[in-house]
Amino acid sequence: MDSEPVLKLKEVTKYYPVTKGLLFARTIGHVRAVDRVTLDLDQGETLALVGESGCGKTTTAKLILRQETPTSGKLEFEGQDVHRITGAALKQYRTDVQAVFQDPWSSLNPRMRVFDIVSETLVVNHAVAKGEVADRVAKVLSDVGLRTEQSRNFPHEFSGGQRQRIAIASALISEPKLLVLDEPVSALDVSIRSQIMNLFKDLQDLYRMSYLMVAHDLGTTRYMAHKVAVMYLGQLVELAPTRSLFEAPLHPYTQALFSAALPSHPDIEREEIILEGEVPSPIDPPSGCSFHTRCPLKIGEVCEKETPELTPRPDDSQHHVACHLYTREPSRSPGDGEGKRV
Amino acid sequence: MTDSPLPAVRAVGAGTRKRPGFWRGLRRLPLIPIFVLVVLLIVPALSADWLAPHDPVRGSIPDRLKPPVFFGGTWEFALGTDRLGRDILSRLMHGAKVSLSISLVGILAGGVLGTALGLIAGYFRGLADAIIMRLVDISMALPSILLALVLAVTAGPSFQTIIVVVTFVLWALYARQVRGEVLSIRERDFVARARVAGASDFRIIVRHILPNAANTIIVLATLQVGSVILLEAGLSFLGVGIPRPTPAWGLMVADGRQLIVSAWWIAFFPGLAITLAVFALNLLGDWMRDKLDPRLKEV
Amino acid sequence: MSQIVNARLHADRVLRTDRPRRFRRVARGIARSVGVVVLVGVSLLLAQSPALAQADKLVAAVSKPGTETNRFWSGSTMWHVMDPALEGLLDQDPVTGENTTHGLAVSWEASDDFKVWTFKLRKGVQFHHGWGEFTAADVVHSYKLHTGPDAIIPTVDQLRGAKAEAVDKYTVRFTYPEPNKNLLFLHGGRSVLKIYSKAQFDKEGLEGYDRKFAGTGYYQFVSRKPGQILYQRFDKHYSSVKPDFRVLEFRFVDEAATKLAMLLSGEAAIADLPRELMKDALKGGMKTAESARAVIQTDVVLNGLYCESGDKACGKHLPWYNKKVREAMNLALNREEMLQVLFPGGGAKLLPRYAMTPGHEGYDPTLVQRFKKEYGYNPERAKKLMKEAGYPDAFKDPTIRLVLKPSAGVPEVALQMELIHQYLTVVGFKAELREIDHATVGSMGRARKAYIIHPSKNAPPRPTEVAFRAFYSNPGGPYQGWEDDWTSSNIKAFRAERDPKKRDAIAREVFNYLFEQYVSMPMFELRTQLAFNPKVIASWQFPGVTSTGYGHWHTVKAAK
Amino acid sequence: MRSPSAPPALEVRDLETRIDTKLGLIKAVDGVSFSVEHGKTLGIVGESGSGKSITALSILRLVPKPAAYIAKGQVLLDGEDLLEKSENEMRKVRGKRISMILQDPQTSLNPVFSVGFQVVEAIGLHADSRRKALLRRAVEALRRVRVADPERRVDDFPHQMSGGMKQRVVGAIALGSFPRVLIADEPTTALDVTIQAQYLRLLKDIQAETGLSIIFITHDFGVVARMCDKVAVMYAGRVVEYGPVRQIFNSPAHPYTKALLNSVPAIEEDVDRLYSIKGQPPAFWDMPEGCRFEPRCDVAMQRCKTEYPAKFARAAAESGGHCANCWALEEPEWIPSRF
Amino acid sequence: MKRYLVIRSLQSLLALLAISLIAFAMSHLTGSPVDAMLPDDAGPEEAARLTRLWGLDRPLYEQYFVFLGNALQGNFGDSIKWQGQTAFGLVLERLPATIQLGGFAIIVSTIIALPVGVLAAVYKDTPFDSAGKLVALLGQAMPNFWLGIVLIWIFAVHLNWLPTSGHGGLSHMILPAIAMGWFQVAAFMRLTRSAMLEVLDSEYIKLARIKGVPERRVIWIHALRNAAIAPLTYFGVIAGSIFTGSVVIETVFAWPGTGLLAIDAIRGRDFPVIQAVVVTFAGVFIVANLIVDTLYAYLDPRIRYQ
Repeated sequence: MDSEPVLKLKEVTKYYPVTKGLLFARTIGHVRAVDRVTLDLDQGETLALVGESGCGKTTTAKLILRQETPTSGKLEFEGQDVHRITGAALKQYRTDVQAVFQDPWSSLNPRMRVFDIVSETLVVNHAVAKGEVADRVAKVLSDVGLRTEQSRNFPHEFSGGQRQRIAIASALISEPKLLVLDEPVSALDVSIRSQIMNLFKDLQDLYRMSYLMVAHDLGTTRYMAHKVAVMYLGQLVELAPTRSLFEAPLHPYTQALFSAALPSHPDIEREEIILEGEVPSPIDPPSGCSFHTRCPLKIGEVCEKETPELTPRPDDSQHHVACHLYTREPSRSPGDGEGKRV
Repeated sequence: MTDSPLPAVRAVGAGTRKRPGFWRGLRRLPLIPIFVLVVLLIVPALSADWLAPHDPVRGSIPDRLKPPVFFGGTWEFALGTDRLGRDILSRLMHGAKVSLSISLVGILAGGVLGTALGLIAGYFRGLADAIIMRLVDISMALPSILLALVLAVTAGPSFQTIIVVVTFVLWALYARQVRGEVLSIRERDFVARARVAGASDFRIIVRHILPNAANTIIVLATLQVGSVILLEAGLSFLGVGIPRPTPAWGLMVADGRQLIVSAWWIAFFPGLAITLAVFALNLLGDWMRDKLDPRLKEV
Repeated sequence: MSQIVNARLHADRVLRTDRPRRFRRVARGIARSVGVVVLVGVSLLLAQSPALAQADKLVAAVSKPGTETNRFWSGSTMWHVMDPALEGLLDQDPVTGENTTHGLAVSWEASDDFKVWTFKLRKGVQFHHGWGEFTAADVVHSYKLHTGPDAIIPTVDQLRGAKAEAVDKYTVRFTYPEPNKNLLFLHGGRSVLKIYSKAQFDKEGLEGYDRKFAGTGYYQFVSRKPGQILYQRFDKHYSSVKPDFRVLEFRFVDEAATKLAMLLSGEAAIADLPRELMKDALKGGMKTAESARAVIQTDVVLNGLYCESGDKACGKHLPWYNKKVREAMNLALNREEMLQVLFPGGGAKLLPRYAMTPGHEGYDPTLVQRFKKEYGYNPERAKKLMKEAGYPDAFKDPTIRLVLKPSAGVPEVALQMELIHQYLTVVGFKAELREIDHATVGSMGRARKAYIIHPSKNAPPRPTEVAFRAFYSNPGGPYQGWEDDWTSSNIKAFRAERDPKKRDAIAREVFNYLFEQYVSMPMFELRTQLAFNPKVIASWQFPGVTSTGYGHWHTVKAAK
Repeated sequence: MRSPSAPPALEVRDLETRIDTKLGLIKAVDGVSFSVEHGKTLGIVGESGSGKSITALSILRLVPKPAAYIAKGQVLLDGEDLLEKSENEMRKVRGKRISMILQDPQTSLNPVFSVGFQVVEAIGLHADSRRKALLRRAVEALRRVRVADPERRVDDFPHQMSGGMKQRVVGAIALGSFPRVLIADEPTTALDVTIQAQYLRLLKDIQAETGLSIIFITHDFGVVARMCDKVAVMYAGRVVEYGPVRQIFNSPAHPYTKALLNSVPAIEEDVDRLYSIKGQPPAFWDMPEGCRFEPRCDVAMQRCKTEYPAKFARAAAESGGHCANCWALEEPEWIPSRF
Repeated sequence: MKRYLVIRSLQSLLALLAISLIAFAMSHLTGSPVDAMLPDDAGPEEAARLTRLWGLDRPLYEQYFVFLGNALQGNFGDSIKWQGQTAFGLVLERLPATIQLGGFAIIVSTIIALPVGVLAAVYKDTPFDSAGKLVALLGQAMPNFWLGIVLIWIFAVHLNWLPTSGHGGLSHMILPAIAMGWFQVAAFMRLTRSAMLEVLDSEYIKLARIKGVPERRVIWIHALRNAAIAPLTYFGVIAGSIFTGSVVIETVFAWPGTGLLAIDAIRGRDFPVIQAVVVTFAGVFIVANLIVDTLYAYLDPRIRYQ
């Protein structure tokens, strides 16, 4: 992990305009989907984007996949601006960056045979010679645990887990350097999930890929990710190596999130931080720290007025947090997870 | 993770299951409508030239207005003859060809045009969508029958005129339906996946969206065959349908309607043929909708 | 929550915002009124027995007139529904069909050169609705209307150019720049001049006519609704004749089967059915009334032969430019058979020469004899002639385009053309049927581009000079199919000639020439036929004028 | 703990529900038995297609007619067999004595009626009050499920509320008539983590206040761990293991339960490699003859292929009725059980 | 919601403008009214005179703008065929008859179709459902003019229960309304049935039953209110088909409505009337659809509160 990051997000922002007006729409505001997100993803590493629905994690994934263009900021893949590349470089990018989506029932074209689904990336990018395609498909199918002869079948002939394997195979076919995983197991049955998670882990070693994973399940995140970025209302509130984050979450929101997560055993008693209310509307997000409206540890006006910056912890340069608790009063360190709050 | 109350349904066709046998599959087909259509439409349409006992266009005056065989007629003219002494049965058989070809050509033309525009509108959205949908509105608001009348008095009634009218009536329907379908398909993940893979818009439309909208289009087409036959009949009634002496079913009913008292068979049999054929087509369309596209509303 | 009113416990009424509640109320109101309407409707239905014609009301189910307007001069094919209220200077005898003094003129005379016509008018004629006495001023006024810019009545051009003046209160004089020999036909047989009240016009203008026009006929106008005209007996008619029926109602129905149904169900007492349906009507206990004279001559025009010298529109490319082909086409038709098929109810006979009628100038009885031999059904000879003419191989475009077009008063035309199509096909012509409507044929004709074969009619049979003008002269009407130097010069000579004998000779020569040239396919001479209910009507005698052919409603006799 | 003699709030005995599908008649629920005590929570855990939702609908006798029907068994509510009741009597049971919360708040409220209407209706059907009183009770019910400002929200339509709020309204509808038994069919699956925590807390609070018995249907062992006292693990239409929640977590007996527990990643600890169950659940029309888990089971024996395993109960008295269906339990610690 | 309706209205106006152009083009395509109106034997001078009189000798664009200018003031010019009447006056005179018949057909078909459709969904796959389907499909399979003539023969001529044709009391409307409405009954019923099936399958219906709502109330209040939305959208389509149907049905039953007027106008090349009919009809269609949209919003609060 000492090489250059594969993917760099610099102050990436995505606003969607909200319009009003009868004939000529006026923009009356913006939905702040992604707000100044900066992060790096190293080679061979899994970065998980965690947060509740509407926090911007999926939009971030879409920005990386060029399904959306950023309002401002820059995404760099191997040093190139992702949204500026064209021609051959674009084709290269398309083969280097692939995605696996949440719902295996919707992510496979029901009208195409497995072979065509899997080989599509190669075909549209003319990545390899025609004769080679079949070999590549065979290899990648066997890598994901499917039989070559199944490539003649249609997706509906497979179960959910198998379909997700097909989706993975079609992402792997171009031997990508980065795989964007959008909730890759949450639509699967419990007994299938671990199969697929293990498969992802195995493939990462086999293909030396980086994963950018969007997830809301913390167990999955802990199992899969090396690094976790927690998002709230479009902003990154905490970014840290997995173990460091799970052992000692710093941001009050992260803490609340962890406390809300379900225990894996009835005997595990966890302090409950029940957040009041719901996530505010992203159209008119709260001023200052956007979490201040629900924060049980709000320290005063500063939270309402100033937006905290994502800064590394002095004791752990890998662990970044955006909270005034840690910048204003460095003496106070409530992040041990066993506080006295209710 | 959805837990359907009918757990069985979701996993239909899961990889391990065997396909149903040929005969078992056959039994599930709607046999009655298929039988009716084969006997009434398809066989006559394909074989009228060899099977029809008489010339459908040229009659013999001495044989005019012969009743059907069970009403005092002879087997030579099983369903009787019309005012020009033409054999109704032969005309019906040839009429099947006419009805079928009008329906097929019209639906093909309207379907292709409407589907293309619907794909463009639904896929690209924006200005193209706005323009196409306004055109749809306009075409829906314009009374098609007036267009037919105008065309008929302008260009004269002909096969082409009918096709133009059918196309005009159908395209907007297809455009709207296909657009709706595309709007939902383009949100599905496999389209996103194709985009990520770098597929061009054209490829996405042709390889990903069109095949998935195909069921809708096919079902719509099946349901339309019947209404096109009825449309042809209505136009013939107004005197702007298929030109004489072509044996078109609608024209036969329209021509025979005056003699409904004294020579009821002239209009009755083609009327019956239309009713049965459309009936069967609707049944078949219903069945196909249930099979292929349960989401498609009754149209 | 304070807005919640006290009401009985009805869970579904609780808690709704204002608007839906109002909507609910409206919807419920609608539902209730729908229910009431249905109830009332059903009770009405049960109370109302199917409408049988009232004893003194005559309901006639007739074809829609070409135009529905009260302005006779700017309407078309509406004679039969205006006839009860409007009269002309001349009328026809219901039995003989001759022009008589039954109309508003009691006598008339023409100058020797037929340029000045003087009519003596009937005295003491009252207009309907109390618009006063009929005088010469009304004739002058009506004449002006009928020759005005918006006049579209047939043969209007032959009325134009006259000076109409009231010599005194009961004398009117028309002065024409050219001889107008056929003015009596125009007034009587054609009956194109109808007398409207000047007094009403001066007071109310055309709008007054549109609302409630005044004529002098046996019936006076009551009201007009779409699809219906109502008349009431006019009790102050100058004649002593009182129509048997007090009320006369026209119902306009185009669908023949519906008309028959109306007749058989007793809703109408008279219906103008297609002749095909007459049999059904007779079987249903109805009777038929027939016009005293033939009202229509039908013909199939071989159009496009505009072949005076140097005429570029001459259809030399047409197969029927060749006389042998024309002859063959005529010989291919089995007219006897057609007569049976088309007119099973009778009322028609074969026509040897279109526009040639007994009593008219140039009538030649020998043509009637020759017709059977020279035009009679002879498919073998037809084939031989075709072979001689080199048909179809010598022709670039051997297709014979037969036009199917609806024709007012002759619903049989479509079937007739289908029959012709069959006959032509049998002998080996390449024929196709085309459905082109009346107006389009008209515009093609006016543009001299009608390279088609289409049905035509002569209604009523016109005097020879009028017929020549309409059908065989350049520039004539749009329906002419035939123009050549010989015909044109002879017709010109005919029109200039004053001596009746010489005129007759020229006309005869022209008819013979046209006959020998096979310029068209003459078809039939028809009488108007109507079906009536003998329970309501005892008899009806009418002469037969114009294309729709029936009138004289005052002669309808009620059954006792 | 109540005395063992008192009847449980709800007991299901040998329930069998069949569905007539195009592929043949299937037993979606096949001889299921369990019970839930007053004030306690029973978890029914299973994957999609395991029959857990049909079981819930069978209790209320609301299986989709006419394709599905209850073939046999008993559903005892305070000792009364619901399957013997007439449809009219049954209607008085639904909502009043047993209620249910459905999975998806987005679709379980009728979009064209106001929230207040829907709550009032639920209460009004089982109470003979005047409408004003009903409204007051509806507002009360909404307040009980912590809907803020319920007086105002009653006029709202479902689409004006967030998912979590809607699920609270569904809760208010379900609890409006103070039922004794609540069936919660994955009520939090569609909710975000923090909202889910709120909701689970709410249910626990209400249970503590009212002594409600809850049957919690879920696929998530985390929910079970947090909410339940007893668990029934369902696989392919049958209960394969049943017992107190700690017994199940601490010493699962059935290989399926074990595998399931081992294949879920925990947030509390790092796991190097998760256990993964091979293959996939069987289709209903293609059921193995013997044990239904046999094709995926690591410890399957020959006998498992042909014979459905008998039920074995843990011998130890403190086990609280822990039992499982597996041939591997033919050992002294386990004794065959009739139920 | 308001915004939506305003946009829809503006769009409709735009569509109407386009339709006016089409109507103008359509009518002028048919040829000249001179040819239709003049008798067979009229000469070229007569034709030229009328062409001038009716202003048809002017350039087309000029004619269009004159037409448009007048049309904006609700004046489509004077009828050529019906001398003495304005084109729009004629249309207005005939429109009530068409709306009366069409409205009656719709009301009757709704009264029949809605309950039958609902019950067919509730008793899915029972003989009731099959019978309903049969009746519905039959209505959709018969040519309407054929049905009309057969009805006349049975009920007017043979049974003598009802009048054959014409415009009159309610009894006159029954046969044409059946001939016109049967198709609608069929479409309506099938639409209601499928919408009901979908709604009955929904979670909120399940919840209503769980609440203990009586089945009758579940169907007629909870389900129907939702299911009614789908057939409602069909009203817009019906507004269109009424006109199309009226052209045929009015001919069969001699019902003096706009359908008959339209045919006569086209055959007579009566440009002002053709234009007035087309634009009026498009207007009626558009207004009907706007009403449907508004009703839709009332029925579905999700739209109302947008």
